[in-house]
Amino acid sequence: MAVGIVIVSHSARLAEGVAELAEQMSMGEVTIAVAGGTDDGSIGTSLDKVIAALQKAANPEGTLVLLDLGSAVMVTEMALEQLDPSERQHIIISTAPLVEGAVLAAVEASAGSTLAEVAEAANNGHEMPKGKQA
Amino acid sequence: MAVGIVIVSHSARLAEGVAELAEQMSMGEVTIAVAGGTDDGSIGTSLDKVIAALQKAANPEGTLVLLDLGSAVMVTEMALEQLDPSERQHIIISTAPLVEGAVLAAVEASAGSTLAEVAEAANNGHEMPKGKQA
Amino acid sequence: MPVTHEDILHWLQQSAQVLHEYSAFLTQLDSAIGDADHGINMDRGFTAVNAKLTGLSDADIGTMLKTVGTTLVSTVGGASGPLYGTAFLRAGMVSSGKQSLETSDLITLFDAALEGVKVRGKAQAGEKTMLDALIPAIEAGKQAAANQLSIAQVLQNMTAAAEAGMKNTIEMVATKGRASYLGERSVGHQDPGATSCWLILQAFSDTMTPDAAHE
Amino acid sequence: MPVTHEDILHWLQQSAQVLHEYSAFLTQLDSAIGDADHGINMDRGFTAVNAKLTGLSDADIGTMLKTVGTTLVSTVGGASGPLYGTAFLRAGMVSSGKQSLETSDLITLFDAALEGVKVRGKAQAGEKTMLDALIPAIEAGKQAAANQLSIAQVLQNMTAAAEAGMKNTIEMVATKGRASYLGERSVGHQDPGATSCWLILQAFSDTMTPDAAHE
Ligand SMILES: Nc1ncnc2c1ncn2[C@@H]1O[C@H](COP(=O)(O)OP(=O)(O)O)[C@@H](O)[C@H]1O
Ligand SMILES: Nc1ncnc2c1ncn2[C@@H]1O[C@H](COP(=O)(O)OP(=O)(O)O)[C@@H](O)[C@H]1O
Ligand SMILES: [Mg+2]
Ligand SMILES: [Mg+2]
Ligand SMILES: [Mg+2]
Ligand SMILES: [Mg+2]
Repeated sequence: MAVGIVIVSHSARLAEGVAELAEQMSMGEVTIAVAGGTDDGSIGTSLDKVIAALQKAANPEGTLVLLDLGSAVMVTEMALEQLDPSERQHIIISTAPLVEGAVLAAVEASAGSTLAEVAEAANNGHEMPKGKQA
Repeated sequence: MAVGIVIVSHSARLAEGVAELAEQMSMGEVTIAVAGGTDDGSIGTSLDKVIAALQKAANPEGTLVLLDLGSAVMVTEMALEQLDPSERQHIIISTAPLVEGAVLAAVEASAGSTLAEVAEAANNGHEMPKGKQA
Repeated sequence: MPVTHEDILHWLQQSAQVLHEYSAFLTQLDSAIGDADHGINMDRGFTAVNAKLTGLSDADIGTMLKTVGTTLVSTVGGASGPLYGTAFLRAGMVSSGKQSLETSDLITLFDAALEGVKVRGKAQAGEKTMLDALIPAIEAGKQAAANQLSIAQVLQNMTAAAEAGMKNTIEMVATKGRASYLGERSVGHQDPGATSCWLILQAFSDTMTPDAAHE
Repeated sequence: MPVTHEDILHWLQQSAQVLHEYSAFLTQLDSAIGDADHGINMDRGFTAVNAKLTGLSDADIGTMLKTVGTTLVSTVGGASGPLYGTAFLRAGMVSSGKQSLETSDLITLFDAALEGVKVRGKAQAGEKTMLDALIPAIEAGKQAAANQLSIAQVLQNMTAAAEAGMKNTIEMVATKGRASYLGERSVGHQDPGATSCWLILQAFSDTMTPDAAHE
């Protein structure tokens, strides 16, 4: 099994779009679960959606959580606190840029890499060439 | 007028989600135009959509273009080549991470900053605190 | 006179009402340095809390406050959800089984709430957040308690200190939350979260000072 | 015998047909090191080109190639759109007004196309892209031209060199485009863009070598 990926965003469309882009590079080999928007569909984060996404992506290899903005960290940490410590230790909250990190994480996860490797790959999203270097 | 922002993404939902998130921070003071997906609605980029978005965002203060992946640079450059050189010189293609850069660019643009300042603010998206530092 | 179970109920109802009334104001403050939703968030959260309160008339104070916490976390949708949510959850934990609170219980409760906000948001005093209302409020509360003042007076002093702290946020540079994206430009604007914190404390104080309510 | 206007028309039709036939194969190559759409992209683009060709029976070669370029750019949707689009646009510019092409015109045309791909993609030889088929093809074409070979033979040599170049991409590490996200893991897989480049050259060669077509 491949490391799972969870996308936490304040916008449902954004979360789904990131997942759609990342899935293109992982061809169904990686579970990419999304938690976007509030329960009533407005812009914000939802504890229940984050918990559900973590459960959907849960697997023995671990899960990398990518976030859009800093404030999404808090709801994600609350979700983690509701899990068993044994589950929690297989989950890393990424500091990578959301879109770029998710695409690189999906590539790395689909190659069967470890959680630590997937987390490191996501952080390479900072150096993803755009503009002059592309 | 505020510097305009154009979001170029391979996914229509992603582009709209980024715009929705950025607009929250700029309160309608900044034109944020999107070019997401291909003309037939599949995943990819569209020259026509990029040109249309550049036209929608065009204004005397200039425009910052943010992209999801490196390959979006090519279609964006082709779009720029179709503009008057006088218009083109007021447009910068950002190397910033898409989501984080767009939010910071929207904040900066809504404060009435120059194009160079908005481009610099977007690049601070690399340091947007997530995880432990949040 | 200790704070009773009914007082807590009344305080929470009063908070819901005040946050509803001030919703537009809080959102306006958030529109200057955030995403223009703090009033909407707090109103939505406390409306949900209010709806739960009727089912809690038999619960102890700890259970009530924990329910407030979980309700806020699941309904608010913004940073203030996990922050106030954790505050009420921690306050509930240290009030477990209690039907009334003495001054010392109240200080314990607020200390736990403060600790919760700090743990959740990893912020400290001076970062232009709700902490800048809450921290001086608790300091004033401890001072008042040390001076043997009545619970009503303790809460009045806390509210006054929260209000002063809230006003001090105007001159601060935000370094946490969305307002930090504005950097130096956040100066000159009052923090929405510090403002809602003051309103919630004022609701408590009003509850315990019946004559002065809506003075 | 020079390349005529009709030959170009036939080449483009033949390219559309071959890219349609190889669509699944190209997509499969792209699924290993990209996003599994190169065949879909090229098929969509050349289907649109094919539809435009009927309206171009009176146009000169330059106009035809420029139309191919703009059509690819507006329909392909992937990196190959701007890349092949710019290649055909530049090829069209240096063939403006021409009704037929001698060997030297053909070399000029390919040099312009190559320059277009380089300018657009900012890549060079050895980065595991379509350039790794195109660059050796043009070198072989120049060699064949210097040796006074027929146009059919020039194109056959170009196609053979493109095929060899395409196979060489298997051992390369991708450093441009989506395949670069795989880093070292891109080794062992043939580049889809180099493969479509070879197919398009082969279609040209087949067009100019009627007996050998679909040998
Ligand atoms: N890390 C933090 N620590 C403490 N308080 C914070 C932190 N981040 C934000 N806040 C408070 O939350 C308030 C914003 O709440 P709200 O608008 O509901 O959330 P959001 O910023 O997600 O839209 C701020 O005014 C500030 O007082
Ligand atoms: N910068 C570049 N320069 C030259 N060729 C490139 C470049 N980037 C990608 N390519 C070529 O494009 C091909 C991929 O095309 P395609 O799958 O249609 O686009 P996308 O990668 O956007 O899905 C690659 O196999 C490679 O040959
Ligand atoms: Mg807000
Ligand atoms: Mg918000
Ligand atoms: Mg592709
Ligand atoms: Mg593609």
